[in-house]
Amino acid sequence: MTYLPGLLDTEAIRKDFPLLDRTVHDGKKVVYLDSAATSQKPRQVLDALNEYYERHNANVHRGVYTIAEEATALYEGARDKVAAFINAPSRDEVIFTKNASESLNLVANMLGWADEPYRVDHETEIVTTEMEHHSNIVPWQLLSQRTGAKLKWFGITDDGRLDLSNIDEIITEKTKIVSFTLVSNIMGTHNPVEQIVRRAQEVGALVCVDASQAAPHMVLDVQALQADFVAFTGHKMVGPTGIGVLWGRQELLEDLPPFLGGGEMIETVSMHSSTYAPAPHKFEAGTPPIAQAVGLGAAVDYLSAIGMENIHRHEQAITAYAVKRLLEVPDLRIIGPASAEDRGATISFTLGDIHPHDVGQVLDEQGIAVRVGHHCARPVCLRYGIPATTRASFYLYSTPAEVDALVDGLEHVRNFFA
Amino acid sequence: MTYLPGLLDTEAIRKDFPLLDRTVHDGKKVVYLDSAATSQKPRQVLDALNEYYERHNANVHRGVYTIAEEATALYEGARDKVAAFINAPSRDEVIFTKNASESLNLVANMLGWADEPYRVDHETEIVTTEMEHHSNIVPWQLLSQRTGAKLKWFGITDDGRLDLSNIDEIITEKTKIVSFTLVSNIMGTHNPVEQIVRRAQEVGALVCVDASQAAPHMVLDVQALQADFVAFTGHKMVGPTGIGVLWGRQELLEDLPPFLGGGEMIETVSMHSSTYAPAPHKFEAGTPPIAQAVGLGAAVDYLSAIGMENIHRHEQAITAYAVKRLLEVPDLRIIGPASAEDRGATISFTLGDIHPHDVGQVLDEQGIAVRVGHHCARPVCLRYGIPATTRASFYLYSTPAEVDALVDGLEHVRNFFA
Amino acid sequence: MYQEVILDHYKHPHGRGLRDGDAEVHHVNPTCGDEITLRVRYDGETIADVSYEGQGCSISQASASVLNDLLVGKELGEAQKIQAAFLELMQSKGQLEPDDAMEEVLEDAVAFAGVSKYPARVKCALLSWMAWKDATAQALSEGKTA
Amino acid sequence: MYQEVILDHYKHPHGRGLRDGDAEVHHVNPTCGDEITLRVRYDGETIADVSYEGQGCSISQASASVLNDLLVGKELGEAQKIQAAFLELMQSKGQLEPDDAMEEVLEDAVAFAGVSKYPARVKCALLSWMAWKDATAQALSEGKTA
Ligand SMILES: Cc1ncc(COP(=O)(O)O)c(C=O)c1O
Ligand SMILES: Cc1ncc(COP(=O)(O)O)c(C=O)c1O
Repeated sequence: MTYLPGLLDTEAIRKDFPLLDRTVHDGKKVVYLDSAATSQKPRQVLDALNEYYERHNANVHRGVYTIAEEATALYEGARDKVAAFINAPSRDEVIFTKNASESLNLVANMLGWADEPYRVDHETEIVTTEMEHHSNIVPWQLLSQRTGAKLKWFGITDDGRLDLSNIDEIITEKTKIVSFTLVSNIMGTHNPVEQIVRRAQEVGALVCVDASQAAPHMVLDVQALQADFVAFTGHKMVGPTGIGVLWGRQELLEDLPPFLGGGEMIETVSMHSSTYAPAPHKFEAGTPPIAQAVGLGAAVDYLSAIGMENIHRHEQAITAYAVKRLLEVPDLRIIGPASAEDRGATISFTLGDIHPHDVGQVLDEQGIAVRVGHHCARPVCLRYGIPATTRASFYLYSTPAEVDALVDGLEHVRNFFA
Repeated sequence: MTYLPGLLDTEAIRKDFPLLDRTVHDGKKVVYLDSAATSQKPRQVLDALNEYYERHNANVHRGVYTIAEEATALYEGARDKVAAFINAPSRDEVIFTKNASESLNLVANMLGWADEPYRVDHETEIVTTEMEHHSNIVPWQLLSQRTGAKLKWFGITDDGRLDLSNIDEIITEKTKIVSFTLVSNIMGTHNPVEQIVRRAQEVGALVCVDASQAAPHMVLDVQALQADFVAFTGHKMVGPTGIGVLWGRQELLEDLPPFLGGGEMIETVSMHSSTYAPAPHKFEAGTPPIAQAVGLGAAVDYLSAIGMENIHRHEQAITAYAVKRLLEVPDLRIIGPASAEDRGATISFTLGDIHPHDVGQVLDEQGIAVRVGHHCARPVCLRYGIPATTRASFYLYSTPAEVDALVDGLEHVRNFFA
Repeated sequence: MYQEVILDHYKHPHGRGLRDGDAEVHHVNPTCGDEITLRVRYDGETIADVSYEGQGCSISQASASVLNDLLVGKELGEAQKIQAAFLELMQSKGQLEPDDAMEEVLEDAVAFAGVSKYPARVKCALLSWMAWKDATAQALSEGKTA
Repeated sequence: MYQEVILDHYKHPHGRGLRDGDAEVHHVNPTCGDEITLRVRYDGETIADVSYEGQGCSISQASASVLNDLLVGKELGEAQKIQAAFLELMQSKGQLEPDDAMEEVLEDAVAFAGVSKYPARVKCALLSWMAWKDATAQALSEGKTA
C-alpha cells in the first residue's frame, strides 16, 4: 500500500460507510470517486435519522407535548451544531434550506425584493464568475432578467484560476452583490476570497460565497471569510439529501424581506396582512426538513470528531498523489490547476479524444464511479472548448489504492478505444 | 374494546410504527393525536431510506455509473408511484418540492412571473379562503403586495363551512387564480371542490387545491378534481420530512416560467443566457431530496397496500366516535363541523375558558399528545373570536381506545383547573 | 409545573385591568396567540403601577399577576434586578434549584422554576416581563421617569 | 454495451460531414453536452441524403453513422418504420431480445440493444434519430417532400 504523510486511518473510517462495501458488475468492489456530486453517509448519520423517526418524530416549534419538545430541541440543536461548525457569531444566522441551490436563490430573491440600500434594480450590477456551478449562475440570470440589473462575471485563466486582472472594472460602485464559489466543483480551484471581498467592501457591495465544495473539505469560518452570505449543502458533507444552509449576517437577515411565505415564518397572520418572525424563522416557511437537519447535525459531529484540518490534510495528500499519477497517463489533460497547490480533491480531465461518456462507462465496468459531463458548470467547458470532462473527486474515505485503480482503469479505457 | 364498523386492523398496523411504542413521563404510553401536524412513519419507509443510503446513494440524472443509474431509477420511480397515487395523466406533471409550502409558493411565483394569459398583475385578482393554512395565505399576500393584484377570500359559516353564498362576487372575470384547501387543517372541514371549480372555469381562472390534509386520508384523484394545481406534503402521509409535491397540468407547466434556478433545471447554460429543461425538471433546481422522494414512494406503497378507501372508512368511524364522545365532555365546544359529515379526522375544540396551552400540557402529563394554538390558521381563530384551540387528529393507526383516553384526559383537565 | 401558587395567581390575578400609565405596549406570543397589553406608570424612579389586560394560558396570566406583585412600588434599578433574576430562572432549563437568596428576590415567582423545563412555555412565562421591559424603555425614552 | 459493430461505426463513421439539405436542425443532449447538427435532403418521397456533424460519445456517433446507413435511399414511410423500431428497442430497458425480423429492419442497429439497459446512454443513442425526425418534420412542413 502506498504510504503518504497526512493520510487518515481510512480503514477505520471506511467501516462507517456502508455503501463503500457495495459491489457492482458481478462482485467488483465499488471505487467511489464522485464525492463532489454527493458524499456517502456514515452509519452515525443514518442512526441519527432512524433515532429521530423512531423516537422523537413530531412537528417542531408548535407543540407543548413531550415528543414535540424533543423534536424541536433536536432540530434547533442541529442549528447550534452547524453554527459552531462554521463559527457563526449567532445561531440565528443559520437558515435551513433544502439545498445550496435554494440558499443561493434565497439570496437573489431577497435582494430583488429588498428596499434600499440592498435593492437590485436596473441601475445596479451583479457580479459572478465563469467558474460557477449553474446554481450560482441561473439565480442571478433570473434576477437580472427580472430586475434589469446587469450581470457581469470574472473569466478564467488557462490554468483554471479566476482572472482578477480587471477586478476594478468588474466590481464597481454599481455592484450590489458579488457571488462566487470558494472551491470550483469542476476544477477544484480554491479562489482568493480576500482580494474579492476587499474590493467588494470598497464599493459597498455585498458578498455571497458558495461554499458547497468547501464546507465538506476544510475549516469553514464565516467570520474569517468576511462575507455577507455563505451557502452550502448537506449531502456533500456526509449529511442527508434534502438539507442546505444559508448563513447570513444578522443585520442583513433582519432588514431583508422574506422569500417563501407560510407556516413557521410568521409572527401573526390576518387575511389583510401578516408580520414575520425574526430570522432565521422568517426564511423557513412550512414544516422544515426536520430529520434532515438532525442528520446534518450528526454529520457535522462526525466531521468535527475527525477534525476538518485532518480531513483537509488527507485530501491534500490524496490530491498530490492523484495529480502526479494522472499526469503519467498518456494523452490525459487536466482541466484546471495541474498541480496540488490551492486546490481541492476534485480533478477534471480529458483523455485524448475519447468522449468522457465512454471513459465513464468503461470505468464503471471496472467498478470505478467517476462523473462525466459538464458537471453543472458548462461555461467552464465552453471556456476550454470541450464538450465535457471526466471528473474524479476524493473525500475523507478515499485511498491511494483507489487512485491507482483509477489510473489502471484509464489505461484500460485507452486500450479499449485505441 | 369498542367495536366500530369500518375500523382497520390497528393492532397489526401499529406494529409498523416504532414511535407508537414510545413512553413518556415515567412509562406512560404515548397517545399520539397530532397526525394533522405530522404523521408517524412505518418501518417500511425507514427501511427504504436506509436501503437507499446504504446501497444506492449517488446524485441523480448525471451519472453513467451503476449506482448513479440506480439512484436515478429509484428517484424517478418514486415519481411514477406518486403519479399513480394521485391518478396523474402524466408522470411529468409531478414536481418534487421540499414541502407543501414550497409547492404553493411555486404556484404563486410562477404566476407572478408568467406572461399572459396567466400573469397576475395589478389589474387582476387572487382568491383564497379564511379557512386556509398560513402556507396558502402568505404566498398570496406576498404575490398581491408584489404585483398589486387584489386578494379576496371566502368567509366561513358559524358551523365551520366555507360561505360560498357570494361566490359570483368573489370569483369574477378579473380572477386569475383561486387557491383553497380541500380539507381544513384546523376544523377538518371537507370543502365543495366542484362548485368552486365550476365557477373558476366559468371565468377562466386557474384553480390550485391545497391537498395537504387530503392526500394522507382519502383517494386523491387530480383528474376528478379538475384543478390545475394540487399541492401536498410527504410528512403528513407517513413519508419523511423534507419532501412535498406539486402536481400541475402539463400545458401549464410547459408555459409557465421557472422559479428556482440552478443545476438540474436547465437545458443549456452559458454566461449570457440559459434555456430550461422540460417539466418536471424545470421546477426542480439543485440536488433534489432524493432519499426523501424514495421514502415518499415507499409511503405511497404502504398507504396503497392498505387502501385509501379503507383508511378513509377507518377515519370516518373514528371521527364519528370521537365527535360523539367529545360532545359528552361538559363545556367542550367543537370549532368547526360538530358532526361526522363531510369532515376529516381532525377535531378542534375549546374547553370552557381553560386555555388550550393548559389543556395540552395537562394532557401531555398523561401521555396524550394533542396540538394547541392557532394551527397555522389564525384567521379561523379570529373568525370565532378565540385565541387558540386544542386539536386532536387521528390517522390509520388511531383507535377508539385513544379517543377514550382523550376524553378521560379532558375530564382530568377540567378537574385540575376547576 | 402547575404549582399551587401559579394556579392561585391564575384564578385570582393581582392588579389585572388597564389603568393610567406613562407608556403602553402590546405583546404577542406568535406560537400560541397569547397576548398582553401592559401599561407602566412611574413616579420618579418608582414604579407606581403596572396594569395589564390580556388573554393567555395559566402560566402567562399567573406570571403577569406575580410581576404586578413584585414590581409595583419598587425602584427601577431594583425592578430590573428582579427581572434579570426571573429571566435567568426561566432560561435555566430546569437546571437551577431556587435557593433562599433567590427566593428573597423572586418570592412567589420561584414557583415558575418548573416551567423552565418546558421551552414552549417559557415564552408564556416571560410574555409580561418582556412587555414590562419594553414599556419601561418606552417610558424612559420619553423622559417619563427621572 | 460496446459491441464491435458500434466501435467500428464510431471509429469509421459513415456519411459524416454536412452537405446540402432541405432542412437543418441542431440537437443537444443537456445531460452530457452531446451535440449534433443534421441535414436531410429529400428527392420526392425518397431520402436522398442525411448529413451530419457533431461531437459526442461513441454511442451517439455510431448511432448517427448507422442512421445514415439505414435511412439514405429509403422511402419516408419505410424510414419512419425503422425509426419507430429503433426507438422501441432503445426504450426496452434491455428486455427486448432482437430476433430475425428485427434484424431485418434494423441491421447493424440491433447492436444497440445492450445500450437500452443504460438509461443515461439511451439519450445518446437517440440523439441523431430525434434530430432526423425533427428535420424531416421541418422539411415536410416546408413542402420539400412530395
Ligand atoms: C392544509 C395545509 N396546507 C399546507 C400545509 C403546509 O405543509 P408543510 O408545512 O409541509 O409545508 C399544512 C401543514 O402544515 C396544512 O395542514
Ligand atoms: C459549487 C457548487 N455550488 C452549488 C451546488 C448545488 O448544490 P445542491 O445541488 O445541493 O443545491 C453544487 C453541487 O451540486 C456545487 O458543487
